[in-house]
Amino acid sequence: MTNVEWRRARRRRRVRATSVGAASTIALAGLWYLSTDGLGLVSPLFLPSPVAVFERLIEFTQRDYQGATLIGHLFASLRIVAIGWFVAGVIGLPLGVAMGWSRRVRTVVSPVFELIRPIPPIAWIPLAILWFGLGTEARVFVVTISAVVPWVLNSYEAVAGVDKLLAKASRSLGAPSRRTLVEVVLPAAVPTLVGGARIALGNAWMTVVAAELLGATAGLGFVALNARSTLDPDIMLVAMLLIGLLGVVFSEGLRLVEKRLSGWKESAA
Amino acid sequence: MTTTTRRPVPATARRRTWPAIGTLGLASSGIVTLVATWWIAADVFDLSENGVLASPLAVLERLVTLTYDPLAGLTLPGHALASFERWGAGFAVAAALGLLLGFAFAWWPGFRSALLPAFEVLRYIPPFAWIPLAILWFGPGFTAQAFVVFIAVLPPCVLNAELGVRSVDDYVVKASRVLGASRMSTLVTTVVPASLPTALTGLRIGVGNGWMALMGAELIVGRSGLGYVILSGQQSNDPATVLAGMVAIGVLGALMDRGVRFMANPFIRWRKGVETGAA
Amino acid sequence: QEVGETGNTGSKVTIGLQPTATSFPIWLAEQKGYFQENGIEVELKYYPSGAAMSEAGLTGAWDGGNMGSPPALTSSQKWDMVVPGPNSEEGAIQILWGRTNDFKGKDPATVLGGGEVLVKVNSTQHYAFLGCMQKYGVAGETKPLPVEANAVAGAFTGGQGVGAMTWPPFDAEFVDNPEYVHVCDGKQAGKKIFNMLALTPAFANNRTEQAVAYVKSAYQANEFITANPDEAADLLVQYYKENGVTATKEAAQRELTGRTWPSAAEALALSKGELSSDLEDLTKVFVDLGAFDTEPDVTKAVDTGREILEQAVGESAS
Amino acid sequence: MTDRQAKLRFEGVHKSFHTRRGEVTALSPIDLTVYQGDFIALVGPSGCGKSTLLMIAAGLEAASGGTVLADGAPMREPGPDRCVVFQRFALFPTKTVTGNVEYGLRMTGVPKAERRERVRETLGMVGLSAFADAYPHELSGGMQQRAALARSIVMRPDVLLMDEPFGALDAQTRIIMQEEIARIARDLGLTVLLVTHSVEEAVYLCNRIIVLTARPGAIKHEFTVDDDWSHHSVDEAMAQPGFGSLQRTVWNAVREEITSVQ
Amino acid sequence: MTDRQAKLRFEGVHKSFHTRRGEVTALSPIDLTVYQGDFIALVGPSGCGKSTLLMIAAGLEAASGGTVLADGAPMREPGPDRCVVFQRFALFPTKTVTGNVEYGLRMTGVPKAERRERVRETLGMVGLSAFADAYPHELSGGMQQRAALARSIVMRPDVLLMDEPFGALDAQTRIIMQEEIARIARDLGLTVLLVTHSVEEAVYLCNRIIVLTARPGAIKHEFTVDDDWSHHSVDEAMAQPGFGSLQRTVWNAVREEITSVQ
Ligand SMILES: Nc1ncnc2c1ncn2[C@@H]1O[C@H](COP(=O)(O)OP(=O)(O)OP(=O)(O)O)[C@@H](O)[C@H]1O
Ligand SMILES: Nc1ncnc2c1ncn2[C@@H]1O[C@H](COP(=O)(O)OP(=O)(O)OP(=O)(O)O)[C@@H](O)[C@H]1O
Ligand SMILES: [Mg+2]
Ligand SMILES: [Mg+2]
Repeated sequence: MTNVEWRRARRRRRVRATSVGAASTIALAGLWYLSTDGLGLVSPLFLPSPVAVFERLIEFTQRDYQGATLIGHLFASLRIVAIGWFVAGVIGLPLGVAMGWSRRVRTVVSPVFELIRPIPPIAWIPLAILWFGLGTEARVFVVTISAVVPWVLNSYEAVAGVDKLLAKASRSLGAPSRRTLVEVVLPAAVPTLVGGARIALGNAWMTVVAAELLGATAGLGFVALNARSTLDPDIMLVAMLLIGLLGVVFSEGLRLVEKRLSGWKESAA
Repeated sequence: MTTTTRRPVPATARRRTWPAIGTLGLASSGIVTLVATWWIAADVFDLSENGVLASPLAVLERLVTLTYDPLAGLTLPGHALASFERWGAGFAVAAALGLLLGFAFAWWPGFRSALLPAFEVLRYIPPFAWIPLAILWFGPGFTAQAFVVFIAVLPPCVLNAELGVRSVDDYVVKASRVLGASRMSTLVTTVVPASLPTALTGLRIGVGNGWMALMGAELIVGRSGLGYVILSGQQSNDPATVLAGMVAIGVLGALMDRGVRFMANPFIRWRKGVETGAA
Repeated sequence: QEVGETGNTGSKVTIGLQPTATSFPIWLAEQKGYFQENGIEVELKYYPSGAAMSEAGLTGAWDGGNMGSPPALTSSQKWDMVVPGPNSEEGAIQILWGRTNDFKGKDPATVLGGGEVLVKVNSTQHYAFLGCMQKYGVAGETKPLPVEANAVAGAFTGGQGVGAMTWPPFDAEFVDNPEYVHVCDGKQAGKKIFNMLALTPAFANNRTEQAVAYVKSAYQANEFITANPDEAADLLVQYYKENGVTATKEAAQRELTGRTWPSAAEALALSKGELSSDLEDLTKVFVDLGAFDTEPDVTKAVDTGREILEQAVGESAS
Repeated sequence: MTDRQAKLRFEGVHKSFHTRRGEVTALSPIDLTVYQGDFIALVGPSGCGKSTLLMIAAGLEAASGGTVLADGAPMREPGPDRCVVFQRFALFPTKTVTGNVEYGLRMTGVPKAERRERVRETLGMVGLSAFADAYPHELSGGMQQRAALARSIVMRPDVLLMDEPFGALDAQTRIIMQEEIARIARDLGLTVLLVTHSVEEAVYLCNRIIVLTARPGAIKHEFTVDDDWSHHSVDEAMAQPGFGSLQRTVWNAVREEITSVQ
Repeated sequence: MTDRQAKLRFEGVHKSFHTRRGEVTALSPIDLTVYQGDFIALVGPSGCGKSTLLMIAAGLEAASGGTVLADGAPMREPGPDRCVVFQRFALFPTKTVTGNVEYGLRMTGVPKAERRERVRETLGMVGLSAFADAYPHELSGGMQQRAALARSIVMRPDVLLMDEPFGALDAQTRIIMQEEIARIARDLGLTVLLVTHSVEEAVYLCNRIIVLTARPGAIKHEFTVDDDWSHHSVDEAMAQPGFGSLQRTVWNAVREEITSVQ
């Protein structure tokens, strides 16, 4: 097989995988259409047709629903996620690194952490209202709670997972402990740290929908919950699918960053 | 080999006890600080007077009264049981389906390419966002709540099962083929067992995810369950009940996590030695 | 299978209700044995909100029930839920509370204008709130701050907003508390807020006899409340307790007297009279709010169930 | 030599890989016949295609061209007649030693009683009888390699393929295992194709040593080992002048190839 | 020998670990003096405490008792005067070869210009000049080991500690590296303490060979290597009768210990 032939073969294989995926997706959409508009098996109240959802999406980009267009709601959610994710990082990253590096910090912090961790972020909502009222702060608080766990755990694992031998080598070359952390351990931990950032962002995004129970006047979660009270499943699906799609975008985006930053790793070569 | 250490025995004993006590002290210092801060905030700064916080003692007392004094018709164990049933139903279905899907994804690439696009988009929709649709499809009751749990549990099960299969040493697969096993029996007899530790990690993540999603669902659907205890505390403007609910949720969540770890043990006995020391 | 088909047969009826005073008469009818008297055997199922009631009805979780007028309008519109008639009116207990210090010696309009008021948005509270703002001429100036109903009191005592819309029993903090002042309510603003009886189309059409029995029993309970306010208040406290809410007898009394509980005949008169225009006013507001996409056809919620209500009245008369 | 039965025959077998950076020719056409009872070493610089050739023989990798004949018939599928022992042992981590050794027999439908007997006997042969119920992680490296060996020889393969079977062992354990495998191969009359980096090992164990050129691997030279050193212990063998001189000759051939790439 | 300067001295150094299963004595009291210019091998069965002794010498592990004297003064802290080369190289994966080699100099405050010069020179010495800007993952195993070696010798340590430095290399690369390290140690007059499993390597490289007993490790015997084999290439050395006989003698001592535990 020549080089050209092989490239063709590879392309063929890729095309096949993609087309199988596309075909099955189209088939699923077709099934969706048939069972709704097509054959009317399912009432639009239970599942609106894809056409209706799509029309609704277009309409949503132009006309206000619940006080804002799609973009407005989107940014309302994004803002909370961004702040909460960032605040969680500012708290969680140093904490996790400290836990990974110092046995003493780990011993003190981890019992507290383990105690608080199993409480779902959503369960904090009532307290968040009491403590922060109904503004942005309460929503940011709940989102922060959800994002801080992966920040801490991944930073911890990133640092603890760096080959112990590297730290030994560094110390035997005359580096004091703190410089070993900064010069050797943290750079090697970066990919895992970014991985933690990615999971944290995912958690934040998942929680913002629930956090919008808290006095939100805009946001995709707010839209979904409101559409529910007026039995508007098409707008509900628009919001849901958008939330899902954006989740994919964030995750894949940070995954790219992760890949780029681990250029020195063998796997990337 | 017969040489004994020069050190007198008592020294050894001291050496071993002191670090242990030191560690224990350190470990509890974090928790003590937390509780103390809570107590000071609640009772000394009187935040509990404003209904912003309840003191640790009040929460403890509320936890106790809730075990015999019913709230919305159920005692605390009753609510826990209600939550547990929903969680169990959703979890069981998702775990079974998720493992199968994950194994199939890893072993039959064609199957994977067919389902992946749909799976990828759907898995990023938060369980909480499914609640409205779940209610529409199943009515605001047990099934909808179990469904939300299912949605939360499925993705980690699928992903970890897939990852588990993929990370099985390629040479183990080769060895199995060389010894005359077919592809299918290689999957069943070698690959799946070897992938279980990773796959079970998926279940463990699923336990927590499902539990969290359920608490969200109980804030919106139904009138029983631990999530509802919190909601009801909020309605009565009673932080003690809210915190009691949170504590119960946290403790049960942690216990369930331990439980799954414990139950998973027999399946990963073969690598126990490797496991010790894992965080 | 038809929308809202429960699968119940014979005298068995499933009733959907919410754990608020709105559904108290249904519970009372059960307690007093009215359902049994009228030949039906009921099972009560609770739902946390009108929206949940509506969704549950659609999926066939109950035969009959009651709910606020916004979900009733949505349901009649979207899945042809049948509304026999109004079950209670509660404009007077949708109360706007303020802080005494803020309002002392001031024109409420100056305090409210430009401020924020805690409201469960897109609900009847919101409707009453807008009525009050119209009354003071600050509509559009005062912003609603959205909160779930159960969180309003906590947030207001915590310092949020210049005013808070609540209803009993969530206002226990404010009543007879010198720090807070009753600024306005739905009734003062000239808004009527109805709760409606509800039937799934399958139940109303296929099992009319049982549907009539249900409606008749519900109004019997209303008559009991009007006739025995004191005993009814005791029973309301008990009802609340069963639902995990602690309420005093005074609060219960306030709730019962703040509402009107029409008899079947009075309900029929309302249904033929001003009910339509009251509901139309409400729908207009809700369309403006964006809660309703298009203006619901109010006649669907007023006229379709009248036949059943008439039968119930007829049976009561005989 | 030609009167011995040909167990495995490579005829113009070559292999190219298609990688991101273009086509890599791993093996130039190879012609080689493995006879009944041969113990053949493949040595050569790293990356010259030794493992690739072994994987082709096992049927785990397809050749880009040429034919592989097993017992005279063309073959493609992997099968228990050509068992492989890998450097990284590749024991089934979820199975005990018995489970591992018994696996191939189970897969080929050997009845339980016979299975048990053959496993018992083979474990005795490799000195693992006491560890029949241990899991791989409970064994030392040398014991793991014994188990991997037992898993293959219990199948009585026509040809035993070994890819740096001692590469993961420490120097001391390696010597002990070399002596053991020599004994077992002799006892069972195994036919073996061995990939190794150690010329010493090749001279000690094998009757034929194939030196491959740097990538793309081609047969550079075949050495025949006339004395059967494996009757001695490793250190005895090394004390013989003939051993050292052959070792140096082969090593020089290999070294030429190593330095040719560097 | 006593007229040479004592660089490192172990006096009754012993070590126990506290594990879940109770106390494990890794090292019985050890008395050993490393003199200026010594190239000492520590050999012994797996788990006998060789690495532990080396880590104690490096200051990376505390002894349970006894004293370690570096240049006559008691020491505890790790430091660049006693650099370690590990089996798994332990190169900093995020730094280039230059970054790795320069690291210790930076940490000890050597000015930039001098640093650059010393790194350049050292890379030349280990033959890595062309790979100054490569990342570890871009290097072959042998090249990684050269880089690790450069990282240590650039510090001009009083004693170079090496823990199975060639254990992860294939047999061929190992031989080539052994010859290189012999040359470098000679050129720089290094003092080396080497842990190895390979008796051959010990005989080839060292002037003293310490055989440890099975756990808990104690000094079983010290062999003095009278001929300096490392002036020859490995295969030349192995051809000499004196080499083989010493190798066998040492090996028998080690083997005794290995079999004593099995
Ligand atoms: N799957 C593959 N894809 C691309 N290239 C490959 C693949 N497998 C092997 N190669 C390349 O083919 C060549 C031969 O590889 P092979 O593993 O057979 O070498 P080897 O002689 O066994 O080396 P070593 O002694 O290091 O084990 C190498 O250059 C290798 O990079
Ligand atoms: N951190 C530790 N905790 C408990 N036991 C340990 C620890 N480190 C080493 N040991 C034990 O001490 C003994 C000596 O270990 P060490 O690593 O020094 O042996 P070694 O001679 O280097 O072995 P090898 O040749 O396999 O590298 C072993 O039995 C080992 O299990
Ligand atoms: Mg190879
Ligand atoms: Mg060691």
